[in-house]
Amino acid sequence: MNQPQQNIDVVFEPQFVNKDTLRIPTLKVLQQDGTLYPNAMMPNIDKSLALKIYDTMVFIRVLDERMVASQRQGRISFYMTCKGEEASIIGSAAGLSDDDMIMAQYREQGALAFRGFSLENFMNQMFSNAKDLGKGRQMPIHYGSSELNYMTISSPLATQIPQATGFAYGQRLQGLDALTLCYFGEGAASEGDFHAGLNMAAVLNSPTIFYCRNNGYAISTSIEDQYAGDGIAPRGVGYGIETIRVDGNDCLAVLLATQKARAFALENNKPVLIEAMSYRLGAHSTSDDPSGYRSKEEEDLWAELDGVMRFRNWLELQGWWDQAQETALYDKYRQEVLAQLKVSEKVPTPLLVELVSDVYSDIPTHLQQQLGDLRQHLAKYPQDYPKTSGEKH
Amino acid sequence: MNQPQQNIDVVFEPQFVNKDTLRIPTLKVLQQDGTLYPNAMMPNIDKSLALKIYDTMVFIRVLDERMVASQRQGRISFYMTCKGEEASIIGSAAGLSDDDMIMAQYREQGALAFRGFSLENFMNQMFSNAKDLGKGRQMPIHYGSSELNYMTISSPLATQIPQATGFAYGQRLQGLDALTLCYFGEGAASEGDFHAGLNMAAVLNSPTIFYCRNNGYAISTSIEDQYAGDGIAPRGVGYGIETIRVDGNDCLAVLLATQKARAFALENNKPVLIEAMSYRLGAHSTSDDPSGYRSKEEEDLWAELDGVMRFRNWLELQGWWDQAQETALYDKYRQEVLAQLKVSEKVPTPLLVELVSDVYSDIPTHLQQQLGDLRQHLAKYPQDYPKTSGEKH
Amino acid sequence: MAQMNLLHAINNALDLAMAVNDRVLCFGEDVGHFGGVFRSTSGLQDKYGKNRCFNTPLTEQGIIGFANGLAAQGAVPIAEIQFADYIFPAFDQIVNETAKFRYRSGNEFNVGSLVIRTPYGGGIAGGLYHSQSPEAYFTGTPGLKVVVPRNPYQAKGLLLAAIKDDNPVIFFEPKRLYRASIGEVPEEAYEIELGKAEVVTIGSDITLLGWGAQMEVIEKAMELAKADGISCELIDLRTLLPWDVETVATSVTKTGRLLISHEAPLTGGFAGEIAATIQQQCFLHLEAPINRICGLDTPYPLIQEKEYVADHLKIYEGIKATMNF
Amino acid sequence: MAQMNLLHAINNALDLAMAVNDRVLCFGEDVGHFGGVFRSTSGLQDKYGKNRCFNTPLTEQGIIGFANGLAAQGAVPIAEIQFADYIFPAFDQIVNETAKFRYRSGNEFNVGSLVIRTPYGGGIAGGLYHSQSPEAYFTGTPGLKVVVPRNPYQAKGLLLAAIKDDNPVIFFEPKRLYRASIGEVPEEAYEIELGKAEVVTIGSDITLLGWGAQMEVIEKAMELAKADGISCELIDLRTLLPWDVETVATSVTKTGRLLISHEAPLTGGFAGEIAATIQQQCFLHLEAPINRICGLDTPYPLIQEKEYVADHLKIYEGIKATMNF
Ligand SMILES: Cc1ncc(C[n+]2csc(CCOP(=O)(O)OP(=O)(O)O)c2C)c(N)n1
Ligand SMILES: Cc1ncc(C[n+]2csc(CCOP(=O)(O)OP(=O)(O)O)c2C)c(N)n1
Ligand SMILES: [Mg+2]
Ligand SMILES: [Mg+2]
Repeated sequence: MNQPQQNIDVVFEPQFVNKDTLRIPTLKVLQQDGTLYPNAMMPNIDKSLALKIYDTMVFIRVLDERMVASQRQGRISFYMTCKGEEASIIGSAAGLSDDDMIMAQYREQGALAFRGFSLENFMNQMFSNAKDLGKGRQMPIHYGSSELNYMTISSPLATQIPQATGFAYGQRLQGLDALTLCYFGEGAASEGDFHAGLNMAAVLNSPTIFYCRNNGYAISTSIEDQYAGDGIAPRGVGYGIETIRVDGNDCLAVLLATQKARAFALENNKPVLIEAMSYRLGAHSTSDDPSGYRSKEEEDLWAELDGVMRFRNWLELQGWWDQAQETALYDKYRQEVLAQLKVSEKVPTPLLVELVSDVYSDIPTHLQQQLGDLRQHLAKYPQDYPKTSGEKH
Repeated sequence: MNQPQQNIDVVFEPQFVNKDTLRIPTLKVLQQDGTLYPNAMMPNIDKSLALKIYDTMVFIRVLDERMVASQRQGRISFYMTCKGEEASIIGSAAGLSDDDMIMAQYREQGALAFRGFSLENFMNQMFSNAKDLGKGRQMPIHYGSSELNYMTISSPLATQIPQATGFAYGQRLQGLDALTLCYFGEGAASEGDFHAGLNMAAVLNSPTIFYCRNNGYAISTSIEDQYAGDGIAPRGVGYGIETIRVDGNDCLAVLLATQKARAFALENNKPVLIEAMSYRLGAHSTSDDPSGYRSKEEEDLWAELDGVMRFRNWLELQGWWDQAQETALYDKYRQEVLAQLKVSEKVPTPLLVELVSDVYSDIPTHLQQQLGDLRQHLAKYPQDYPKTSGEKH
Repeated sequence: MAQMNLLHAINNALDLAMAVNDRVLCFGEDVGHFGGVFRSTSGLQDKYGKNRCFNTPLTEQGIIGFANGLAAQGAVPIAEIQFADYIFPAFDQIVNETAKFRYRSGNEFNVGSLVIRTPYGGGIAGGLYHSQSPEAYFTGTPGLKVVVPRNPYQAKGLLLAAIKDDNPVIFFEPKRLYRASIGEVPEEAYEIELGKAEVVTIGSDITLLGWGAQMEVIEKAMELAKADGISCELIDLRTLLPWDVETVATSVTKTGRLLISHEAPLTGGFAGEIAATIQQQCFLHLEAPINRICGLDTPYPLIQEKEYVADHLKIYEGIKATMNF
Repeated sequence: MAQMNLLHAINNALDLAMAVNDRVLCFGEDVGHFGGVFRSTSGLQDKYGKNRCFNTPLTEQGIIGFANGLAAQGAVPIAEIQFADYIFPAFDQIVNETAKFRYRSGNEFNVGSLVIRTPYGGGIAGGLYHSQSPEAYFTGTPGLKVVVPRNPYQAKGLLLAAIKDDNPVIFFEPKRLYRASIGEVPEEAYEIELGKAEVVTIGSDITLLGWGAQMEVIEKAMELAKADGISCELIDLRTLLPWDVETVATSVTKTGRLLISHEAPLTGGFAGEIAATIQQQCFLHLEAPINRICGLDTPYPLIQEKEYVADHLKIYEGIKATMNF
């Protein structure tokens, strides 16, 4: 119940509070040249973790570049890059334990790669072939892996946010030493599910890390048309959630924030909101052309702040990386990606039965019937359904 | 787009901001004994407005009391009182112009009475009779009046919040000197529609006053189970909305806040959020028994802070009110209410055609057919449908 | 055996489910200490603690989103939506998420353990927003199961089966019968198989089909028809998705006539799907058109509820019209 | 007359509506400067300003809630939902609010000026969430009108009629045809009456019924059947709620056979409602069961889309089966 009117702050002049009342600063560690800010605090990181992060960054750069090219060649139907946000995505994934569940939006392939999703798995999903873990049912980039604790991507935006709250609540009740990290864009944060998910997590003490990738755009819609406040972070304060804003192009700052958030959430059984400020350097997707809604100058400004380059600069200053390694790594991944692409695009499509399986735990009578009717039909017109007609029933 | 990383506040230690970072004070004017706080600022109010407010308070107290009794006697099916929140509801309505649209939740009969909704109209709605403006279609207390700019109540919670944003946007575009005030409970503020409505108002510059009645409960659910932040007000800050918290039992403070909010909103074409802290003194509705979820002590504590009594004390100190007037006014309203009740419960039910009218602007063929079939059916069994069987077709 | 009303039967089923599996959770608006506005979760918080039976904030989309996540994690969430009229804010979470969770992931993940309970239907002077029967909004959604019990015995057995079932189930509870329907119910746990209709009364002239609270209305009409010498076969569909075509088709093949009655409006109601399927399956056996006696095609009214609903007299007239076709 | 594709026809209708009435507004996700992800609002912000054509934040429930308020205020909102698959967060605002606004207020208030535009349907390799045809979720909701055009000419005329109509209209646009369907369209404003089906081809053996993008698939099947000497009567329903029972019943009374085809899954699809109604109205004239050729009862797949859909070959086989019954 509300406090009866005592022990509360009282004013006698009607002053509005507004967004200037609460300015949330940005956590930084790394400068663009790879040196640390003078007062910077370091995350928990050693050489092997640093190299794993960078390795993943390069892999994703190569994958993104190759797959956009493949889409242009008509070999896959659709793709989305995470260009510009690699430091944010991979840095945060690196702050988790492998047991933590990740529930992402769609642009977080870097987190999945960091978890160890194989190139083959990536590629099979994008070619919707018989080896795709998702059985060829969703558009490219809708990855998921139960083994790697990475929830399958769902196109409807923000639905994963209250789901993450529930998932983490289940983890807590089971007494697991694991939580859930939920990625979403600043655009998705306008959905009602965002509000529901964060408020419920705060009230129900669900150890969830809400990780908002604020990259300036939701397709063509810039943040000016998305919100009027100081970004997404102050909303966390409103919900009574511990909140931190971080430079999303600063991999060490992201890692530091995530490590602190994870420790806090698990110790206190409470959620944390992280807002990572970054920029979507590429198009929204291969269906999009950003030149219709933003300037080259703006893009260039942000390209200079590139988080991959910043992290590499730091690695080099540590003596952990050099140009030869760089060239070798890019070459290796370019070759691997091309090779796997050629393999995966030749794997046949899933069996016809996968059209009706997994709707329910078993295939119910009416779907068995529909499948049977379909088989008869296909048998009548084998030439019209080339993908499935060769199938041995 | 996001600001490239300059001109922003930077930190180098990962500190969370949390609800203690932003404490929003409560505006007060009146002390319980009717004297002003030493530094208090007065709203724009003269004797005639003060008496109109108090008159409405008494009317609503009487109406609420009588209708709860009627419900117990089985004369109406359902009722909800606004006991405890009269100062908040009537004080805010008094801060508006008659041209402003009011979109309420359900507990704001005081605002409607202040606008001049007649006792007859109230009563006809509750008896679902042929004179009910709503044509007997909704449960008691779902009032509405186009003439009085009071949107018909809808049971689904929070749906009126984004609607208010749209309504006010329409008023602005038409260049009207009018805005929309939207009432809702702190429970309803958990719905996704709350998030959508407030964020859109901030982004689209819609002159809407969002008036949250924080009365401590949503049916049995206390605010501890509803939110973990410092009430609803800090959310306004998050959206970039000018926000003010007010003592909801302090009619003058509420009036002051609303007057300021209205002026600000119309001058700047921007929304304002007001959070009025109060307490639901009665049951949630006649279907509810609060003894199952809260203590008598808690209720008593709040009863002492009663806003009607506080306002009356002030009126008396002004020399504008005395015990004789008090007694006479209560007597008058008790008699009027009883008399109207007897009249309204005898008014027949709406004509059968109202069962199918207003689904569309005209009655389409299939509904005309269904009505025709129904008439034939009723003619066969007149004794089984007593309410409509007497009707001359 | 014990005498229970429908509310007790549900409370008892929840209690038994929570007792045997500590991963079963009950939550929703006012569900915790208070036990729900209808009291169906009464006593469960005291017994199983605040972690397993609790109030949620007032957000249906949040409740079902949260429940989806819980189910994916391996818990067994039983989420309550206070009135079926208020299930629509959760529609996206149900239709786009719950229903498609397993399929879209290739069975990497699923929310098969989820049950959504919600009171539905009219007859309580509730008007537009406390009376709706929204089952047909869900029966067009592959991946869901939709179940409606008609009495305490069915309620307990079907609810326990729904909780056990490895698919998400929407469980519509006929709130008009919560206290009005009383019957003998075994005290121990038992299950009634989902997906199977029940032939309640055997007859030869016409098949009457319904579910939930409408069953007793149809039964009343059947009694009137019986007095006229009409022999009705009465079927309770119980599970609406996937539904038991075979039992219905077998009956209609025998009787040659079918009348379906539900509370929801006629147009777009689930009776349409049944009629479409049965006219195809039983074409050569039908002696009269399949008749649908349903709510009018309007929002649910208040003062004219009696005139609006598919009551026993309208059904009785429908039976006669079908017999005399 | 001008050659326009379906997208142009819609853009042109919006342009004309905004030109004659400054209370007409267009908004939705990416609708403003960018002109929408399909470009149907292209150029409108430049022409009519940011106040009348604008981006909204990314919230479908907010978009429709906002639109309901605008309509109640007297404006003429044309709200875009980016894909019909994403209309479900707005389901409560549509089903509980839009549809019931006038009724519940006794006509004190209404949102009759509202139009909701949304691209629907498959055939674009969109998988589960860029292919759905959710019309049947709305046809069970009294108070709404539901309209689906099949080509540019229809799109413009029906959209202008929907904007003029004093009832809320959900306008489903067949996105597969946005650029693929091109035809002659008058440059000036004109309206096609809502609630009226169109007999596209006159025939005598069987009535074929559909709407939207499915019309051209049915037509292709009709051509195959024609080669077999089967004379099909082809009807485009155009308005699904309230629908034109008379035109369909008249045709089926003549032909004695009916096949309905839609993209959405069979169970719970709108074909069920039509079949249920027509079997009742035309019982004595039916020479074969009413046949429904629809999507399978699964979520919309990706790689097996070709196998999943109700294509011309399945419809052709359906026609033959119905003829040979
Ligand atoms: C419910 C819903 N509405 C609309 C869309 C279409 N859509 C896909 S991505 C997108 C923009 C998302 O922006 P943001 O959340 O900022 O993520 P970003 O793309 O910037 O990573 C939109 C509108 C969708 N997928 N789901
Ligand atoms: C969408 C929706 N969900 C649930 C309900 C049932 N319900 C009616 S009132 C209420 C509590 C509202 O609490 P609050 O918003 O704080 O308003 P108060 O009653 O305190 O004035 C609930 C849960 C509803 N009417 N609509
Ligand atoms: Mg973004
Ligand atoms: Mg409250």
